Amino acid sequence: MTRDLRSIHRTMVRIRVFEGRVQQLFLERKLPGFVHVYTGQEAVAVGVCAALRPDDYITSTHRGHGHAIAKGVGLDRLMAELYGKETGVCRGRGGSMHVADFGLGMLGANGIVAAGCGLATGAGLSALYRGSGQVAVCFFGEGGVNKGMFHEAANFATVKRLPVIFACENNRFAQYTGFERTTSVADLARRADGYGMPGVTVDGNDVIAVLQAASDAVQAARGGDGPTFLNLETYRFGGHFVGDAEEYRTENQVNAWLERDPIPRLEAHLRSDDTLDSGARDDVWSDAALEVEEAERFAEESPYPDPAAALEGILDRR
Amino acid sequence: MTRDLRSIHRTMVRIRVFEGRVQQLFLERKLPGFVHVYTGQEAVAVGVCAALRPDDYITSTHRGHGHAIAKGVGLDRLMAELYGKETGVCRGRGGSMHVADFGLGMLGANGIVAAGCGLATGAGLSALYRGSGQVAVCFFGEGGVNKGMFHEAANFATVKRLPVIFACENNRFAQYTGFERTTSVADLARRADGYGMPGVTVDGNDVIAVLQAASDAVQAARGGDGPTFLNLETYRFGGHFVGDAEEYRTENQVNAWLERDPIPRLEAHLRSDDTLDSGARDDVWSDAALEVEEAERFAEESPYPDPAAALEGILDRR
Amino acid sequence: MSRQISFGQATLEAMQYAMRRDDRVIVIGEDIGWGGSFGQFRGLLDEFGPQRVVDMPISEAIIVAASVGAAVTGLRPVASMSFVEFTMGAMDEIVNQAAKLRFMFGDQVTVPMVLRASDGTLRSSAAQHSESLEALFAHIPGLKVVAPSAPADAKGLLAAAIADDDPVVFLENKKIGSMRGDVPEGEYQVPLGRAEIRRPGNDVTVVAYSIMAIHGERAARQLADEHEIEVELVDLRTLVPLDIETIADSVRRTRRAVVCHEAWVSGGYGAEIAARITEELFDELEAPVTRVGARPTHIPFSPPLERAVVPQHEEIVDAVLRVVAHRRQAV
Amino acid sequence: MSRQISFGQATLEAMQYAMRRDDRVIVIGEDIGWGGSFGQFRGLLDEFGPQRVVDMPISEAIIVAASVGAAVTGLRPVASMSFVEFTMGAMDEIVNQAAKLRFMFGDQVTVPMVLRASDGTLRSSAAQHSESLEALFAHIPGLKVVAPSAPADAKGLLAAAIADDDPVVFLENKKIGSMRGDVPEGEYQVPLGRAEIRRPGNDVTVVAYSIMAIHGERAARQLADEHEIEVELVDLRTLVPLDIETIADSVRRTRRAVVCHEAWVSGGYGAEIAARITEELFDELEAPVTRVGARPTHIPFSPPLERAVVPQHEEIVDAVLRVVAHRRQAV
Ligand SMILES: Cc1ncc(C[n+]2csc(CCOP(=O)(O)OP(=O)(O)O)c2C)c(N)n1
Ligand SMILES: Cc1ncc(C[n+]2csc(CCOP(=O)(O)OP(=O)(O)O)c2C)c(N)n1
Ligand SMILES: [Mg+2]
Ligand SMILES: [Mg+2]
Repeated sequence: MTRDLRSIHRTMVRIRVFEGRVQQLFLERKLPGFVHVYTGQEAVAVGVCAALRPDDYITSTHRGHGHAIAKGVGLDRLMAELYGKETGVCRGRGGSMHVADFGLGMLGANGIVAAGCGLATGAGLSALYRGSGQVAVCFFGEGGVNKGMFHEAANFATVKRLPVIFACENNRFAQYTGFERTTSVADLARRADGYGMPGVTVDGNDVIAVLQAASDAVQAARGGDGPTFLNLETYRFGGHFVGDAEEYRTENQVNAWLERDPIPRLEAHLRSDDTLDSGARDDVWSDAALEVEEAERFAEESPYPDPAAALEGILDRR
Repeated sequence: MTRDLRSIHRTMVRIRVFEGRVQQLFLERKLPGFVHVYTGQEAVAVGVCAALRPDDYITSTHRGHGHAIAKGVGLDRLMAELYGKETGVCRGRGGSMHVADFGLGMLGANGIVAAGCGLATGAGLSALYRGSGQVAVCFFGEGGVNKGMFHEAANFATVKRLPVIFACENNRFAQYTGFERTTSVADLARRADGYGMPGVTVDGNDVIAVLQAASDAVQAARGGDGPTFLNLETYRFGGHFVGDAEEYRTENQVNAWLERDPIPRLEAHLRSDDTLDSGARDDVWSDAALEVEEAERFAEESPYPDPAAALEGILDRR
Repeated sequence: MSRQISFGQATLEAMQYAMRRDDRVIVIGEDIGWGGSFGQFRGLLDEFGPQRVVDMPISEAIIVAASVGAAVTGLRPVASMSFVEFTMGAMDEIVNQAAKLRFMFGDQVTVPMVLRASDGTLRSSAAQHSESLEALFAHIPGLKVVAPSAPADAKGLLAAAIADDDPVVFLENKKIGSMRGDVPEGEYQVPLGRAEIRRPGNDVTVVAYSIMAIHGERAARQLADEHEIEVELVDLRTLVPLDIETIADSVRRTRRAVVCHEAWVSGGYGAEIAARITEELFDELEAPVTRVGARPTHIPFSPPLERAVVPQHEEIVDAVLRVVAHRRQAV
Repeated sequence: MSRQISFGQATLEAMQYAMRRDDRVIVIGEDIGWGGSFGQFRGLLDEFGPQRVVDMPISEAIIVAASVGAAVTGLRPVASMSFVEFTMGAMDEIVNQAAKLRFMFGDQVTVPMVLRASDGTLRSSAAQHSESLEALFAHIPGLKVVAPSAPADAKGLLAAAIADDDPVVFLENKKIGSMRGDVPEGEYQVPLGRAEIRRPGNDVTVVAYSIMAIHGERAARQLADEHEIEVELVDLRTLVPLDIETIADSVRRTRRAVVCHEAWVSGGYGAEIAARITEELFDELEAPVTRVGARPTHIPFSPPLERAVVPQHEEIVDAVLRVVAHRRQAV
């Protein structure tokens, strides 16, 4: 557990530093497309993925860099993808919203809200059928629970007891719209109960709590008890996308959540039980900064895909 | 109430006789298309519609004749529609699966499972906005609760407190598949609770109970308290469609439900409190038989639509 | 050896062979345990059990999404959507997931799945159970589209579709489902993307698929008997990828083409075929490529209206006569 | 009087006029209370309140279904779907409900609603936020489809769409959203179904809509300057109903046509336009109608790949040069 927590801390810091730099690069217009960063929610991806085996599956959302890093994707190929370079995880075809690494069980960030719920359910069906013991986690925002896909997936996964975990990142907002304005129950665990699926509400900024809840869910899923809904309460520190004017929320609210920043909380815990002294802590941050710098250089120096290859693998199809 | 119950009885009998004849006509190959009859479920449509104002809305399903009759559609134009005649409620364009009469607030039978949930929700939105005091009821089978549309409608109607009633006809089967094999909760009221919507389980073969529950739901909807989910437990006496081999259920089960036939139950009640003596009862049945006979004659004698009019109202669009 | 069996049975044989050969093949859909309207799934549940024959809730979106998720993690699902209209409830999963994942993830994964749906009119099934929507799939890169007319092709093409690494939409016209034809025994594939010349002729090329290939044979017989016009009938079998070579070889000889489908003419896949023929053979055409298809309204219930909207062999005959009568004018 | 305002603002004015004039007009969509990406809903919530500016859950299917339900009970909803890819999650409601109800219920009801969606590529938005899907709507009877290029047209066509009794799909290309143009003040309609000749010319007709009409103007200038080719540029504005008269009148003069859209060529609406032109004017054409559009793959993220797949003015120039070079051969 101690080793786990140090590694968890390192991954959370790497996400934080990566996303900070991504935000900067986007504002400097070095990154094409648009970018949704994960800053503030690191405990969710890292806590859940720490409960998984390497061959387990995850699906992700438009806000997917954190999930990718937590599942083991290297920062260099991730950054190269955000640049649209041939060395990126999707060879530049996907970009920020579609980072994926199937070799690591990361079945892709997805630009369609709640789509991952369906894909993970299918992956769970597949794992159960193959008897592989794998589980599939879908990360999705609380905005996704009102989409028909979530419903069809939740019912089907529950009725067939599929090894699926619905990891709902309840960061209170879907774009500019507060959760309570669009969702008919305040407590999403109640929504889960409507499917006969256990629904567990977790402090999503407490990585130890997340890890615990996820481990229970994983155990249930692997043991044949079917899916669990994790209602992970968290907050995005930045806007919906980089550049968002954020008129829909108050500074007070943001500040209150900044105080619950999952990284200092974990660091306080690790300091209190002497797992991580402040020197080691600083090393983690500076290592992460170096790693991100190198990822950036790797991305910068990598070539763009060859336009002549735009139809590669498709021309034979028509 | 007494007058109500006599009129309710009459409508239930008219549906029963109409559907019996429709089944016969279909087997005699007089009706094109395919036909799903409502026999056995009469208490649901009639009980719910008895709680409505004439200007309230209903939406219906592939099994829609009963809903149409309960909302006031005449048997002659209904039968003519089933024949595909120009005098039909939809001028022969819709047929059995698409009977509709917008003048009576009957917004149509619909061949897409759960589609009516969405349309009724829109009608409720419209009524609320216009301040008309109308409510909108969607009738749908229990098979529809697993469709994404039901979910999106239920959440939206609840969050906006729309005057909508989700009248789920839980007849245990969707085509050949038993409810429990596809639905993750046995008690659909629990599914409703997942939306924060009151869910009421009702004996759907007891028309007085249905009327009572529907009246409560209507009152809530009109009063601004939003939607109610009615879990109306019932049974279809026939197959899914006329011609179904019915291998998926046992004679025992069918017989047990035949004993709970809603019409004899209502008749027993009406006899016991002297509302309807056996002479009056027999008159109701023979009147219904006459009316259906006339409807059949009307349909038989009506002309088919003119093939030259197939594109009427559309040619100017392209 | 071959024998006469129905289209539905032919596809059932393809399913049986595929499932026996490859345990990655599963089938998923509503009520499939009960055998399907054309017997196309009969006995599969008994032979392969509920793990491989997955009876689904009425939830078209998750049928497709779960198939995609299973396909990218090692299985080869065959998803049954019954009526093609119901695929509209899974269009997001078809267009934005099944068709896209391979491309948007940079070719690191394929999505080997088959989507089976029945389309077309059959005895007044009305607007929500009669339509033909292949044009909506054929436009989307990454989807292959198959629409056979003959039971033997259906068996071989379904086998090829299941073996293919990309998502294939497999459309089965309701009028054909119970039609019988000669079908070879044993396991075989008919390659995707190859049209078949059903009848040779030198006067005009009729390009058709699915039920219209059957109407086309009847029209061709009538044109030969009554008008001494020899139709070359090309049964496309696969819509995407389009076998433009076979079509062009034929039209180069006949200099005239009629393209037929049961779907609406306007914006239908026939427009693509007509445009391609014209692009390739403009200078060689004696007449404009002419299209036969449904008239632009939703399929009505009433039998005389249905007949007025949906084309049959008479409409093909008329179109051929018009095309054959046309002599290109000097500019 | 007119002034320069953006496409987004022009549509906002149309919304304001429509909502002030007719209280049956409501607007419904995700995050619309916040004004929309191109300012197309700015201030509506303040002016008209949450009863008429309905902020929705992320539930595309109910956005459309509720609009249909409201439309058949007396309202005139404008549904905002933001990116056109998200309409796929409501395709069932669009195809099987909005487009069908009038027909399948025998004309006893109309479905007056507008579906607004933004399409097309804009700076590497990748495969799920870049595509153009008009062909999927244009094929379906009962749907009208509008895709303007000029802010003034956008304002007038949106007004006409809202006033129309049938469902109208109103497509707004993302690259145009913030482009400015001369827009008349006050309330007016541009009738549905009428193309506009943006530039007269006698050598070749370029038929385009949405962003391709803008690329077309640039291509036309370049062709005039560098090649002395005079393009007649027809901006369709409305796709369905198709203004074939205006197209045919032009092509009858020029004898040559290039049809352009940002959507994929294969199975795109350009195939329909090309087929129609050829059917009507076969004997008068000097060259095959040629199509310009996206190449058959999903829109890639990486800028050089995106450019390689999506056509701009250069592709139009090339196509025109090819078409102009063609002389019809004797048969
Ligand atoms: C089907 C669909 N509808 C709408 C959108 C536009 N959209 C992108 S992100 C977003 C908000 C998502 O909120 P949530 O699910 O809570 O995730 P978060 O951004 O908070 O991580 C919306 C509406 C989309 N991408 N997909
Ligand atoms: C979207 C959709 N999927 C599938 C069907 C095929 N189908 C027609 S009726 C039916 C069963 C419906 O069951 P239920 O909703 O319980 O209604 P019941 O027939 O019992 O009245 C099915 C699956 C359909 N019409 N629409
Ligand atoms: Mg959120
Ligand atoms: Mg049922």
